[in-house]
Amino acid sequence: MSHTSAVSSQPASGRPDQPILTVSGLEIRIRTGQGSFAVVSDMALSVAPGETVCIVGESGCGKSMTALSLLRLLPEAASVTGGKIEIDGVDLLALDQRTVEDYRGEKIAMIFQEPLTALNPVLTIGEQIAEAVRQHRKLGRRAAFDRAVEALRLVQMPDPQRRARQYPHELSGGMRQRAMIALALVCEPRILVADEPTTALDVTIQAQILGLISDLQKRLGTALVMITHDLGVVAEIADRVVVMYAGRRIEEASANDLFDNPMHPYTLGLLGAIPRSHAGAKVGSRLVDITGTVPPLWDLPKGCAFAPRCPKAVSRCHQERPEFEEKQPGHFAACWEVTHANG
Amino acid sequence: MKTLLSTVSAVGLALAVFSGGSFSAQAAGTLVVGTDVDAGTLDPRLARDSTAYRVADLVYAGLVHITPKLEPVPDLAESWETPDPQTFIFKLRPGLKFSDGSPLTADDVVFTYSTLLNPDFSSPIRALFTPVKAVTAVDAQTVKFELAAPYAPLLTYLDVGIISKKAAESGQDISTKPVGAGPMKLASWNRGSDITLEANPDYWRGAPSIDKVTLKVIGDNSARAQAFEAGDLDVIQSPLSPQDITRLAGDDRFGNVKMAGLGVTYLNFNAKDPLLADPKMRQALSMLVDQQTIVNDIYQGVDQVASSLILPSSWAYSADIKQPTFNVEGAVKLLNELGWKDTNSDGILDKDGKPLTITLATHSEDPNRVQALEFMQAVFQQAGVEAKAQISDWPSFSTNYVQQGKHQIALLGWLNIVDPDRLMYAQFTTGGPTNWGGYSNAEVDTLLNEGRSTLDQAKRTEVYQKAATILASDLPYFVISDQGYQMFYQKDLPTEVQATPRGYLRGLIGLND
Amino acid sequence: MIAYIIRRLLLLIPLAIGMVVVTFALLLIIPGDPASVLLGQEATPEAIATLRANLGLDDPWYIRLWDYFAALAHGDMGQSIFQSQPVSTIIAGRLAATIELAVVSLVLATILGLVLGVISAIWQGSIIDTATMLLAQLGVSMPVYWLGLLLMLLFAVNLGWLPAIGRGEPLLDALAAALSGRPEVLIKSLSHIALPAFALAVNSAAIISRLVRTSMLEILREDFIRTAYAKGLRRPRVIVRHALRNALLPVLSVIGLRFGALLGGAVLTETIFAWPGLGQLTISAISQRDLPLIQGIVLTFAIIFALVNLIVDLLYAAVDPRIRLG
Amino acid sequence: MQTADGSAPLLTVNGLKVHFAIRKGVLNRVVGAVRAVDGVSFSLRRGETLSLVGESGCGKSTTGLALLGLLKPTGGQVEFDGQTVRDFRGAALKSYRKRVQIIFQDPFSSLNPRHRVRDIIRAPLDIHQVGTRAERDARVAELMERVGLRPDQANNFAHQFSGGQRQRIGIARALALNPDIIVCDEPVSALDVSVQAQILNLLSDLQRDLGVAFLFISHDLGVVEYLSHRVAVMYLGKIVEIADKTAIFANPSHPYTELLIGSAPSLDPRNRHQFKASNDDIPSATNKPSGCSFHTRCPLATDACRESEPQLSLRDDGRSLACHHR
Amino acid sequence: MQLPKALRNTSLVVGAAITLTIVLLAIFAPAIATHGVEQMDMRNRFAGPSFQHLLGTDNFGRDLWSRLIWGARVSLTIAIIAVVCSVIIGTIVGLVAGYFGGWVDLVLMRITDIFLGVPAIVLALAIVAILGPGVMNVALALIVVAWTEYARVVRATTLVLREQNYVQAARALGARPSRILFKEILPNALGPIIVLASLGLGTAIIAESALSFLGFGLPPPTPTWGWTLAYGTKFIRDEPWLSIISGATIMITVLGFNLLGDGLRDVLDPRQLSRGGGKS
Repeated sequence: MSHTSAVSSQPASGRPDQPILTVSGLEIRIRTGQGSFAVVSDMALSVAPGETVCIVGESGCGKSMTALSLLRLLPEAASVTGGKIEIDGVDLLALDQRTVEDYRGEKIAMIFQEPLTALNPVLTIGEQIAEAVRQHRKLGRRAAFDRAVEALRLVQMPDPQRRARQYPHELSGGMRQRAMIALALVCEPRILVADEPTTALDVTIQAQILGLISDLQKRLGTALVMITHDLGVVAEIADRVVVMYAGRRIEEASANDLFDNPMHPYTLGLLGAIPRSHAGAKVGSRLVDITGTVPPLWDLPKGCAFAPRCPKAVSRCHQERPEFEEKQPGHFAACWEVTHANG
Repeated sequence: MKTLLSTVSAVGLALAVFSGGSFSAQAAGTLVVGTDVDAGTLDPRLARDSTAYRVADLVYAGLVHITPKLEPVPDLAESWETPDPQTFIFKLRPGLKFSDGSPLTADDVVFTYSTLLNPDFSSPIRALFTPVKAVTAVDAQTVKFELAAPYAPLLTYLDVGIISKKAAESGQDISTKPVGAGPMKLASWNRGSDITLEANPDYWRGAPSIDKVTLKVIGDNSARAQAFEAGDLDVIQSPLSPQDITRLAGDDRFGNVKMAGLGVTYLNFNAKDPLLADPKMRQALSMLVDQQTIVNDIYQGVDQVASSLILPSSWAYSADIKQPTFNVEGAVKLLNELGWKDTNSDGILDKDGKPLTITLATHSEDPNRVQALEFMQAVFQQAGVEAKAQISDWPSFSTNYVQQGKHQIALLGWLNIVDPDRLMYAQFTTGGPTNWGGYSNAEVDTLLNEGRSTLDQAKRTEVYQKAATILASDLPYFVISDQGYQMFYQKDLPTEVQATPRGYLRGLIGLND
Repeated sequence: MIAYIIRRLLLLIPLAIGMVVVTFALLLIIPGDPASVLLGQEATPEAIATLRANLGLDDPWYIRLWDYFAALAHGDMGQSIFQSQPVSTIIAGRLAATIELAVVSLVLATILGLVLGVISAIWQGSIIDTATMLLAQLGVSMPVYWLGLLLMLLFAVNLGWLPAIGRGEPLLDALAAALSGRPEVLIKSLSHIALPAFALAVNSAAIISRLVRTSMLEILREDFIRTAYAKGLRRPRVIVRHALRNALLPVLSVIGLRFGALLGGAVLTETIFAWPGLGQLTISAISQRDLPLIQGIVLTFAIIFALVNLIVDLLYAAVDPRIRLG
Repeated sequence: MQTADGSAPLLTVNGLKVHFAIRKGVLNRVVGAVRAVDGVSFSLRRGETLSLVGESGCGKSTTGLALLGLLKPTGGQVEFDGQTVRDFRGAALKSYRKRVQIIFQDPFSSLNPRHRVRDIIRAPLDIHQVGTRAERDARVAELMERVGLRPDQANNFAHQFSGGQRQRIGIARALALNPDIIVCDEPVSALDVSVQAQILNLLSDLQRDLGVAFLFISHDLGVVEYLSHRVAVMYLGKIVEIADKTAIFANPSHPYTELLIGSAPSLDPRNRHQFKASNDDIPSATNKPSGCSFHTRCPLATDACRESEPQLSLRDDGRSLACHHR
Repeated sequence: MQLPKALRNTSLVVGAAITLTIVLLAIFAPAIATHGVEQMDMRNRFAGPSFQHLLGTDNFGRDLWSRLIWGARVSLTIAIIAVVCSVIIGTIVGLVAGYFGGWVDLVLMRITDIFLGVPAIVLALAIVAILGPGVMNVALALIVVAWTEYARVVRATTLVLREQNYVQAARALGARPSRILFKEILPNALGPIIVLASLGLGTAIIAESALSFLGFGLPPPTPTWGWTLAYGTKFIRDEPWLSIISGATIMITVLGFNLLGDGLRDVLDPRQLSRGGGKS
C-alpha cells in the first residue's frame, strides 16, 4: 500500500521527536443526492512537536477538508470513510463525541482563514477566549477572563485589557487574527491546525502574523499543520510540504528539497506560474501556464488526475494512477515520469 | 364533525390550563343580557341604537310607558286629558325624584321636549314630533302639548325619557352620565364592552327586584348565541341568527319567547324609475317574490309572511288586505302583457331589443337580507328577469343610493312601528320625507292625513285599511315579512319573564305590566 | 443615540401628516355621510342638512383639513360624531385592550415560533422538521377569522373550557389582583384572552418559526459556529449561546413588522371574539363614517407602528454590537 | 515587451479627491469626511501599464472607480486626450466611456448571472450602437476567440464557466469597443495561481497586440512586478512613491515601499525572512494620522513627519517620492 | 441541472401540484361542474356529500363542488390581477427608489410608509366603498394594500444589486438607467419577486375572503369563496360542513401557493445558483 510507505518513513527534516499527529489512509467522501464521491483519498500525514508541515494546493484539492477532519469538524455532508487520525497514538475517529470535544482546543486547535466570520460577532473577544478556557479548565469567570487577557498579551495584542472587551468588528483584520490565534492557543494545545491563516490579510500584516505563528510555535513546541495555497508562505514557514491535487498527495518533501528539486510536473508548474522574482526565474519572462482547469472531483479521469493538463503526460498516465512513492530519500511523488533516483 | 373536533381537541390540552370550569356570570339578583351593539349615547333624546333605547328605558322614565300590547299607560304622568285634538295635558305624579335625589318637575319635561324639538339638537326622533307646536309647563305638576294639527300617534311616542334639566344645564354630560327617574341607574360603562346598571330605589314604583343588570356587547349574532349557551349570558334577544334560534329553541335549559315584532322587511320600488312606473310592472315583479321560502328557510320561521302594510301586532290589522302572492306563471303572463317577451330565446324577457334588467339592492350589514336578495335574484333570473345584485355598506347604501332615489328595487326594513302612521305617512304621502321611491297618489295622501288627525281608533282603522288596500295593489312597497321578536333566557332566572316586542327589559327586572 | 431617537421621532411627523391627508382624502370620496347615519332612516332631508352644517361637513375640504391639523397641533384629535366623546378618550379606552391582545399574542407567537423553529432547524430533514414546517405552512394558510371561529366552536361551545367572547379585567390589574390574593381574577382574564390571542398568534408563530429555522440553519453554517466547536464546546451550548443568539437578530426585526400585522389582524379577531379594542372600533367607525374617529385611529396606528419599529431598532442595536445608530 | 514611448500622456490625473461624508446628529448634518482618495496625481501613457499598488483601504480601487465616473470625485481633475473629463457632456462623455473600460476583481459578480455570454460581451456594442446586429455577433465571436474562449460557448450563462474563464469573458467585454485604456481592478486576485498565470499572460499578450494601456490596480507585488512598466505605491489615499518598475523593486525609496516589498514572502526556504511578530497596525482613512500618514509605522519617523505632510516631488533619478527623509 | 433539483424539492412539487390542480379546475369549471352554479334547491339545503352532490350543498341548496370550482375562477382571477398589478407597481417603485436613491428614494419610501401605515382594512374598505364591489375594484383594494411589500423588497434587492460589478460595468459603459434597471437589475431581482408573488397570491385569496366576510366582497350570486365561507361561518354551529369545506378549500389553495413560493425560494436562491465548486 502506498500510504504505508509514506508514513513509515520519518520526515526528512531529521527531527528525532515521535510524531504527535499521524494520519494514514484518510478518505473523506461527500454525500449528494446522487451518491457520494471522495474529496480526499489516501491522505497521510505525520507531524512532530515543534514541526511545521504545510499542505499546499489550489482550490478544491482537499486540503481544507483534511484540516477539518483533524478536529472531526467536517460539514454534515462530508464524512471520513477510511483511515486513521491518531493523536498521541489515540485514534480520533474511534472516540466518542464527548471525548472528541474534550480534545478540541485542549489537544488540537485550529485557526481559520477569515477571522471576521470565524469569531462570533455578538460576543466580545475576551468572552470568546474565556469560554474556551472554562470549557477545559476549572476556572471562574473572572479567572478565565484574566487568562484570556494573558493569551491576548501572548499574541502581542496591543492594549489587551481593552481589546478583550471589544467585539470582533471593532478590531482590524490583523488584530482579529491575533485574537483567533490567542483563542486557539489559550489552552496550550499540542497541535495547531492553521487553515490559510494569512490569506485574508494584507501583505505587511501577513508578515507579522507569520512571524507571530512561528515565534509562538518555537516557544510552545506546538506541532503545526498549515494549509495554504501560497508557495511563498510555504517557503517562509514549512519544514515539510505536502502538495495536493484533486484530493490526493502528489508530492511530499522537506521544504528545501521541494523548492530545490520539484519533481511532479504540477509542482513545477505551480512554481513557474508565480509571477515573482525568485531563485532562478527572471521576471518579465512568460509565466508557466498550466492549461485547463482542475477536473471536478465527482468526475475524475481514470489515470493520473493531472494527466489532462500535464505537458509530460504519456498514454500510461491516462490509464493508470501512479503510486505515491519515495523517489528520493524523504522525497515522495506520484508520477510515472519521475523515476526513482535510488533505484 | 365530532371526530374532527376530538382530534383537534388534543391541541387544546395546552390551553386547558386556563380552564376553570364554566364561567357563569350569574349571581343572585343580577342579570346579564347580551346585546349586539354598544350604546352610542345614554341621552334618551339622541338614542338611535337598540342598546341605547333599552338602557334608556331602564335608566329613564317617560310620561307614558308602552306596554307589550303597545298601549300607552301612565308612567311619570299620572293621567292626561285631550281637551281638543290639538292639545294634550299631562298631570305628573307627586314627589317624583331623579336618581340623584333631585325632584322631577314639569320644567324637566318641558326642557326635555323643547331641546328635542330644536332642529340644531339633531335628535333622530324629532321627525316624530313634527306636529308639536309647543310644550309648556302649566304648573310644577302639569305639562301642556300644543299641536299644529291633530296627531293621533303622539301618545305612543311620549315614552321618551325625561332628563334632569338641572343636571344638563350644569354642564353634566347626559350622554355618558345619565340622570333619570327610571327603575335603574348607571353603575359603570366600559365602552365597547359592557354597561352595568343598578337598582334605583327612588323610582316611583320602588326598586325593581333585580339589583344589577349588565348589558354585554357581542356584535356577532352567533357568537352571542354561543356565549348564551356557554352560560355567560342570561338573556339574548333579536337580532339572532335563525339557525341559532332553531337550535336554542330545542334546548330545554332555555326559556323562549316568540312574538310578532314591530318591524317589517320590504321591497322599496322606485316608482320614478321608468321601468317601474307602471303598477302592473311592480305587481309582476312582486309575484316573483317567494315570501314563503324567504321567511321559512332564510328567516327560519322567526318572521311571518306579510300580506299588507298593517302589522298583525297592530289594532288596525286586517287579514283581508292582500298583496300579490308568489306566482311565477302569473308574473310572466303579466310581463308578457306588458310587452316583455323572450324573442331571442336566451331565457331573458326583452322588449324593443332590450333585455329586462333590474337591480336588486340591499346593504351588507344584515346577512339575512343579503341571502334573501340572493335568493330573489335566482328566482327573478329563472322567470326571465335579468337581476343584478348591488350590495354596499349602510352609509353608502342609504345616503348615496336609496335616499336619493337611485335604486330600482331595494330590500329594506322599518322598525318600531308602534302606530300604522309610522310606516305610511312619511313614506307614501307625496313628497314625504322618506318617500324615496317618489310614490304619489292623491287618494292615499288624503287617507293618511285623515288617519293621523282623528283620535277615533275605529275611524283610524277604517282609514288605514283603505289606504293599505290601495297600496297593496299600487305596490310602492312590497312587504315581504313581518318581523318576529325572539328572546331566550336561562330558565333559572330569579324573576318572571315578560317580553316586549321592542326588546325592552323592564319585564325582566320584576316590573311587569 | 438620543439624536437618533429624536430624528426618528421627527420623521414621524411627515408620516403622520401624510397618513392623515391620505385618510382624509379617502374619507372625502367614500360615499355615505355620518349625518344621515346619525339621524337614521326616518330623518327628513332638512334635518340631515342641518346636521351636516352643524358638523361642519359642508365646509370646503381644505378648511376642514386645516381645522383638523390646527386642532391636532394643540393635541386635540376632535370629537367623535357618534360617541359624543373626545376621540382621544375613546381611543385611549380601546388602545389598552388592543395592545394587551397584540402583546400577549406576540409573546405567544414568539415563544411558539422560537421553540418550533429551533427544534426543526436542529433536526433538519427529520420527521419533526417536516411536521413542524407543515404545521407552520398550515398556520400561514389559514384565514384568521375562520381559525378564530373554529377555535371558539371547539373550546368555548363544544368543550366549554374557555369563554367565547369578551375580556376580563385588564391583565395588569388582574396580575395585581392575583398578587393580592385573588388568583381567580387573573385566571378569568387569561381565560378570556387565550382564544383570541392564540387565534391571532398562529399566523405570526408560523412565520416566526420559519424565519427562526432559516436563520438558524444559516447561522449553523457560519464559520464562528465551527470555531465554537473547535474550542471544544458542547452542542447545546453552541446552539444556545452562539447560534440562537445570532439567529434572533433577523427575528427581532420581523417581530416589529408582525406587531403591525397583529394590529391589523386584530380587526377581524376582535370582531369575532368581541374584544373591546381598536379593531372593533375601526370597523364601527368606518361603518358609521365617524370621520374624526377614523382619523384618530389611523393616527394612533401610525404612531404605534412607528414607535414599535423604533423600539425594535433600538433593541436590535442593543443586541447586535455591530449596529450603530446614528 | 516594449516599454511605453515618451509621447504625451493619454490620461492625466491631477489632485483627484474622493471623500465620503460622515453624518451625525438630529438633522444628519455632515460632520466630517472619510478621505478615501486624497489628492492623487499621475499620468498614463498610451500602451503602458501603470500599477496602483497598496494595501486594503489605501484608495486604489476608489481611484479606479472615480476615473470611470462610477464615483463622483470630490475634487481634482482628470484629463483624457487633452480634454477635461468633468466637462464631458453628451457625445464627449459617450466617447470617453467608449475608450476607457474596466475589468473587475470578482469574476462572479462582474457578469450578470441572467445573461448569456453573448449578451454580456455584446452589451458595449449594443449600448454604443456599433455596427449591425450581425456585425456585433461576429465581433463577439472574434473577441471570444481572442481571449481564449470557444465561440460556441456564447449561449452559455456565466455560472457555467470557471473563474478563469469568467475573467476572460470580462476581458472580452472590456475589449469590445477597442478601448485605449482598461482599468484592471485586481483582475487576478480571486484566482488560483495556475489560472492567474493564464490571465496575466493573456493581458500581457493583449497589450502587446492591441497597444491598450492598463491602469492595473493590485495588492500583489509579484503580479505588479510581472506586468507593469511603472508603479505607483499608495498609502491612505495618497501616492507615496511613483517610479519605473525596476527602480521600485530594485531600489525602493519610500519606507513604506520598502516595508511592502520586504513583507512579501520569498520563494526560497534557504533564505527566509525573519518576520517580526510586531503589531503595528494600518490606520484607517477615517482617522488619518497627522503629517505624513505613514509616520506611525515608519522606522525613520521624526517630529517633522508628525507635523508636516511631505509632498510628492520628482527626484533626480526620475522617481517621484513623498518623504521628508529620502 | 435545475430541473431535477426543482423536482427534488418537495415543497415545490406539492405546491405546484396543488396550484396546478386548482388552476385546472378553474379553467375547466364549465366542464367539471356537475350543477349550475346558481341553481338553487331550497328543499335540499345543507345536504351532506353524496353522489349527487360531491361536497354537499350550501345554504341555498346549490351544489358546493360546482360553486367552489367556479369560485376558484373568481378567487384566482382577483388574486392574479391583484398580484400582477401589485408586482408591477411595487417593482417599478422599488427599482426606481433603490437605484436612484437620494430624494427620489426618500419621497417614494415615505409614500410607501404612508400606505403601509394606514390600516389595510381602512384602505381596502375605502376602495370598495368608493368604487362599489366588482372584480376589478376588489382587486384594486388588494393592490392598494399589497404593492408596498413588493416595493420594499425590490428596493432592498436593488440596493444590493446596484453595487454588483456587472451593474457598475454597465454604468461605466454609459448605459441608460432604463437599460440598467430593466436589463441588468430586474432579471436578477425576479427571484425574490416571483417568490413573493406566489406567497402574495395566497394572501390575496385570504384577503378577498376577509373582505367578503366583512360584507365588502363581490355581490352575489358570484360564487366567491369568500361568500361561501362567510355564509358558512353563519351556519357553523349547526351545519359545520359548509364552513369547513369552504375554509379548507381556501386553506389548501393558499397552502399550495405558499408551498410553491417556499419551494421557489429554495430553487431560486441566488446563493445556490452562484455556488460554484466546493471550497478547498
